[in-house]
Amino acid sequence: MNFTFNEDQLMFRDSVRDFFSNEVTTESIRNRWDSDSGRDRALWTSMAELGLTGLLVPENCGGLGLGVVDFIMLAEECGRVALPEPLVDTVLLATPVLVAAGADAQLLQSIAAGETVCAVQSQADALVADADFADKLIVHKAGNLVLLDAESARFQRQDSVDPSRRLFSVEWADDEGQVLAEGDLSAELTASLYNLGALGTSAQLLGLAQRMLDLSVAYTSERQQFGKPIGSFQAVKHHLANVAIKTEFAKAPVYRAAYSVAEALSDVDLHVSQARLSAGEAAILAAKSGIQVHGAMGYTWEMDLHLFMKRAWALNNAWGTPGAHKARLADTILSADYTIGAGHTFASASDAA
Amino acid sequence: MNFTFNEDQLMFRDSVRDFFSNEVTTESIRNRWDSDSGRDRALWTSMAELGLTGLLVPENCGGLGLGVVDFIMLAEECGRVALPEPLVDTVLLATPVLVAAGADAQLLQSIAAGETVCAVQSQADALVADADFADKLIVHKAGNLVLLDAESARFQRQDSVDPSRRLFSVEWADDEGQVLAEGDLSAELTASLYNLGALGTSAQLLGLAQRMLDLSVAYTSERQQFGKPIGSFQAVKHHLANVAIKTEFAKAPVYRAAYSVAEALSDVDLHVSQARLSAGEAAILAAKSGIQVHGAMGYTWEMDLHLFMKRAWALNNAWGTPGAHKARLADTILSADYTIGAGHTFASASDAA
Amino acid sequence: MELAYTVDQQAFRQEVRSWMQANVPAKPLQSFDTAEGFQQHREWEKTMNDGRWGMVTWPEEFGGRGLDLIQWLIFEEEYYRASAPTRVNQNGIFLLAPTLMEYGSDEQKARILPKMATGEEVWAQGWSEPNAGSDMAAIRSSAELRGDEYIINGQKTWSTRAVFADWLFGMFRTDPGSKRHHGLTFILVPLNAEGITVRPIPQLDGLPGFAEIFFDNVKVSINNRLGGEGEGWKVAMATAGFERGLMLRSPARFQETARRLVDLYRANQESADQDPAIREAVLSAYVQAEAYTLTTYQTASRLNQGGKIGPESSTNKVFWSELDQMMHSTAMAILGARAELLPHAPAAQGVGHWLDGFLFAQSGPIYAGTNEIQRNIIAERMLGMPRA
Amino acid sequence: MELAYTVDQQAFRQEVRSWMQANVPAKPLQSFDTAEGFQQHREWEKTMNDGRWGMVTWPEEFGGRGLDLIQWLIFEEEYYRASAPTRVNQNGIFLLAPTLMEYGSDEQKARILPKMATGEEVWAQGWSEPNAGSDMAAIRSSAELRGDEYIINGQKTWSTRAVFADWLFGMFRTDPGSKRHHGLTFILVPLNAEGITVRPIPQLDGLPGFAEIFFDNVKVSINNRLGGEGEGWKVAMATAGFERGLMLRSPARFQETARRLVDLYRANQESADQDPAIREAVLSAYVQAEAYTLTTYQTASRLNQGGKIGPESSTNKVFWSELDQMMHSTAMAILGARAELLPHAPAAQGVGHWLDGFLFAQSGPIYAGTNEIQRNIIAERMLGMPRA
Repeated sequence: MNFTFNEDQLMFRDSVRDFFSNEVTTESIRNRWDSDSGRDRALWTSMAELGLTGLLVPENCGGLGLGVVDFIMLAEECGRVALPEPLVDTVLLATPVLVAAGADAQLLQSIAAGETVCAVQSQADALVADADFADKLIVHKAGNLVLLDAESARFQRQDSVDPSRRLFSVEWADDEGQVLAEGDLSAELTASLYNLGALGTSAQLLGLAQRMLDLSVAYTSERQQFGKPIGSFQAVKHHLANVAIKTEFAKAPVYRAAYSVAEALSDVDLHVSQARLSAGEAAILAAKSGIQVHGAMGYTWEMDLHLFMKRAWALNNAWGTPGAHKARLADTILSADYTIGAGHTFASASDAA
Repeated sequence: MNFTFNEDQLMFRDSVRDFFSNEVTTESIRNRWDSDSGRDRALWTSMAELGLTGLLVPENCGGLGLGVVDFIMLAEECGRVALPEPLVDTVLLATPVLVAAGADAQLLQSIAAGETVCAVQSQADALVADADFADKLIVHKAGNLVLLDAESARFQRQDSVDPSRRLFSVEWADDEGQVLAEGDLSAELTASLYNLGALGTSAQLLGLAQRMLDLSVAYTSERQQFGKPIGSFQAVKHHLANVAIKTEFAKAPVYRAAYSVAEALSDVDLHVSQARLSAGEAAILAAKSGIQVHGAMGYTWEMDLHLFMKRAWALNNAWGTPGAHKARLADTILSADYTIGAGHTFASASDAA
Repeated sequence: MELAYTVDQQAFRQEVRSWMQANVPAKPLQSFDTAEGFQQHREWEKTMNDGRWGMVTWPEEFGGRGLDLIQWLIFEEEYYRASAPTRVNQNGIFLLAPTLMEYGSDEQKARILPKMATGEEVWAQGWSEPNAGSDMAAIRSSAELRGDEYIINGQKTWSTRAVFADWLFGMFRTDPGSKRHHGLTFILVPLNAEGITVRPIPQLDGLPGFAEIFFDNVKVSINNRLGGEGEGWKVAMATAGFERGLMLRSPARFQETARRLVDLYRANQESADQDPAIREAVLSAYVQAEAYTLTTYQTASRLNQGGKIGPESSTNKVFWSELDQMMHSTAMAILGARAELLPHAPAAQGVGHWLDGFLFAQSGPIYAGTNEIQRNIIAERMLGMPRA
Repeated sequence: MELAYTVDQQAFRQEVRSWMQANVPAKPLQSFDTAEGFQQHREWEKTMNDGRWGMVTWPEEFGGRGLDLIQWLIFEEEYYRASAPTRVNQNGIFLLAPTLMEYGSDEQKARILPKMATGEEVWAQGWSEPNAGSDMAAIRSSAELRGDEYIINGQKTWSTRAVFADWLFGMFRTDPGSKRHHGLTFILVPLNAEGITVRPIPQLDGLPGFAEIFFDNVKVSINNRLGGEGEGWKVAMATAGFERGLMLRSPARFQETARRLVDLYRANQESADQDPAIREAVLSAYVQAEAYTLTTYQTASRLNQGGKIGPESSTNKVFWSELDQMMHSTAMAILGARAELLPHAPAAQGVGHWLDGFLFAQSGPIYAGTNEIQRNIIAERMLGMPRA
């Protein structure tokens, strides 16, 4: 039992944070809004050079051969900067599923090399984020998991409240695409994909919560009203203390869910849904309290806060709504067969060990 | 359309408030805890002399012949002082039901004269408050509404968290009691009784909320910490402002419910449940915030706050839990046949007029 | 207490309903934060005024009907029931007009109110300044009286409607040595005056719902002063009370939102019931919207009998703004993955207006004095708690 | 990251479980706020110590097992799982002992810890004073050093367990000219010393869970000073950190409450589901209890590797106390009309313990520094926001 990240993981997190803080500024995000693709291919290449795109690609395919736990804090960093590019989708969602489906080495190599960007459809929702920027799409059809060349699909843009989100409805001819998995394997991989999607979303929501908290602390420490910084008022302090509490207590559930996904524990569904609910609540509260303590400034387009609020609002319904995750959680913990209480938190991990 | 009380009603309210503030002090309530009956018969006589016990008794039976709307603010005052005696049960619950069931004039006269105290059983719950202090009990048996002499029943005391509450399970022989109503009339009066019970509870919860708010404002304005009154801290202010808001917006629903009961409107169930939910939320929040701003003092037996908190906790589950009232409300407003929205608030009143 | 409408009140409701049915545009107008939409809304105000529906509580001489507050509430119910357009001149008709009625000269009333009623002159408000958001007493923009003109310099911000409006009302510091709420004067400023620069501020939805306004030696006739010099705070406080209070946020708006929310819930009940918080919120939305309505009728009844509006304007503001935010958040939760879609997105399938409403609802707890300020006011003025 | 228990840890769990099964009294003890109950709990502490389970993290020389925090968490899980009695000496073992380990002399440790472990000496705390509740720096009770004795005068209040306890630890002002957190000294006081008067304070349930303590020229040996003279604040802050933090509120307690709440909900689901807020709260209780557990394991892992506890002790305190209050309120809502019944009421039918828990839960957000104070600490020390 050791619930800490190792030195390598922490260092990788720090270096990615540094990289993002230089390369994914809010100014650069705003610039993307006016561009056609809304995405930065050069940044993708840089991320590949850092080893990010191939993080979960096996070493013999040119990747780092690392795991979900190694990536989870990096997904959090993607949330922290509201990264527009689909790094989480490509690395955390597509790669493990492609590996499990026995996709060919060339594809995995090209992901690691930063040449292939993936977009992934959730079974819970028809629209696909970043379908037009991606080279390959993982989609669902008639119970099968299908790998589709982006070129062979037709996209219809579906504008989101978040100007950085690029959502599309996708159509393709029946004879297009390669069946990745069918039957039981498809069901298994689809379930796995759903957990990966929800986990990646959780980590991003956690990063978003922290970023909104940071922005709110910074703003209220500067902004003067009634002759002093508004952050010195107890009402403002308590708003942000509440965000800090919710965020602090969302971290461990997200990291644990990453572990459970990585180890394919029997309780993985439960753990992912818990993480998703905790992180979503933290991000939604961070948005609500953030705009409130920013006052009218928080309601403007010019202030950066809304970049993160809108992403949080969007992601909180992605890869399963909170309701869907509550229902899944309830199915387990209210079942007569399932034991909860003291000593049971790590039961499935310990049973598997 | 005129949503105000008239001068007479306001004056009556003021005089009862004065009376209670002298006669129903927290000290007098604490004294009752150690007495056998826990009740003050002399106070009951004084209340009768003020006309309170006969307020809803027809004039030809020695009462004031007033209505539910005339009594509603007085029920609120009963809550404000946490009156231990069953004035609300006798006046607002028992009297109208006895009148509607055609009870004999002598009984009504003796209620007006303060000679007969009534206790009333809710169809939702078996225990009867004040059964031992009462002379007459209105109870339910086999679908009938039964009037029972207290002497002919056996009581088992059921201690409540509120030391002023006297709850009993009641048993009586089959041949005891007088059937007040059976069949359709019994069903109708039982339904009516439930609304009257919930309405009286709502008004008392409203009074309790206001009293706890008053106590909390007074305490925090006096109590010094960190060199100033704790009521000058924004966190304390906002706690109590929240109570004030919830309480302000619970008043009109309670008064409207009284009107709807008095007029036997088709929407009376809905209106009573709304009032009950609003008043209950106000009282529960007033208790929670009240103890919090009192700090450790609020947790003591010696401070008066707990007299009102405990009454609020108890009453919030009496005459239907919040859940039961939510369910009743949902049945109506979620039904395809029922119209809500702008202009519909007073529809049943206007249709009836 | 009589909670049934009179025959006259019911007849009045029918009259409003018929007119609305005949006149409310079938197709929703564009947002009044666009130039075209603003013009459409201005025309709608004219249509309303033609029917003498602009502001039914105004005296007849200014285009009103001299009706009481209960009738106004009935009017509003029918207005929202008909999904009529949001009032582009709400700064004027709901905020400035009541102040004018109380503090304006006959000349000012006659000059200003009729053009306000027709929508010929749309009003923006000029309360906040860069360092005086919720703290209005920190105002620094100055007005210096020279002869019969004020010379205005300084800057206002968060001025709603100012991008396309014609006039602005606000407070300016006329006594340069004064502090806080002393030495301020309430002045009306034509936005086409020389020396004025309006810089639009795009809001959450990208549209310029408010603006910064820069004043560079702007000359304004003394006839545009409302109340006496140095009385600005007193005059403005009346307006602030109106804004927070009864007039601006009629219950009908929240009742209609609650109704639509109940409909949305029923239409999506299976998925919505996965999250028990949704059903809880839907039921609470109904209860709260009703409570707001009932409380408003109670206040209106009291005011009709000569009562005055008190600190309850602060409880109102907190209540409706947080209710509105809660209702729209609940709608977002029900819509799930569709919630983020802009109204024009094909997959939004006609529910995108909830997103617009959700974004707008975010401003409720902030503007017209943040809810933190309102809670201070409730604690100090209504409950009498000690000041900090 | 390795979230499975080792074989040794699993074996340890089994060992605890077996011992608890064999030793936990079948019948719940009386409340330790009664004389009989206090004695029963004291005996239980002795039984625990006999099995060397008193405080498994203590060094063996003081009756512990020298185990790490993960093992302590496992121990606690089994302790709560077995519904073992609440620790009557928690002021001693969880608050004073860690401080003693850090600041106590060898003589003090040897003298105090073993008797604490056996329950022979039960400890009360003496933090608050009538005008120094959450503001500990306002302490006025004085201790004057004369020769090798302190002469203590003044008053403490809200002293938990003091009615039946043997010793008290607290802070006293040793420098009469000092202000705020300067000039305070941490002193241990035998409650049977001459000049001490203990006045019980009945709490919400009527039992004297705490007391006022009056000191009238009470003489205490200098050997009972913890840390140096004037270092009281520093020493106490360590204790306050423990109190708010990891040690006192082990996750197991809240997990077991969440488990019982889920059971209660399932047993009453039909009526409970009338109120969607109940299901929402039950699910949230589980999620939050798990989050608290996971976060605690994370902190324990960090501390095992040499980390220090930081301002997260304040986030912990707010989190568990509000969770505990929410869970008990939810149980009350599920119980409905039965909720108000005292445990001995026949109609309570064995659910009355929820009421006891509900009353106790009310104290959580108040004691050990109100949650308002904790939120200030979080904002200022963890987030770095400006002080008032």
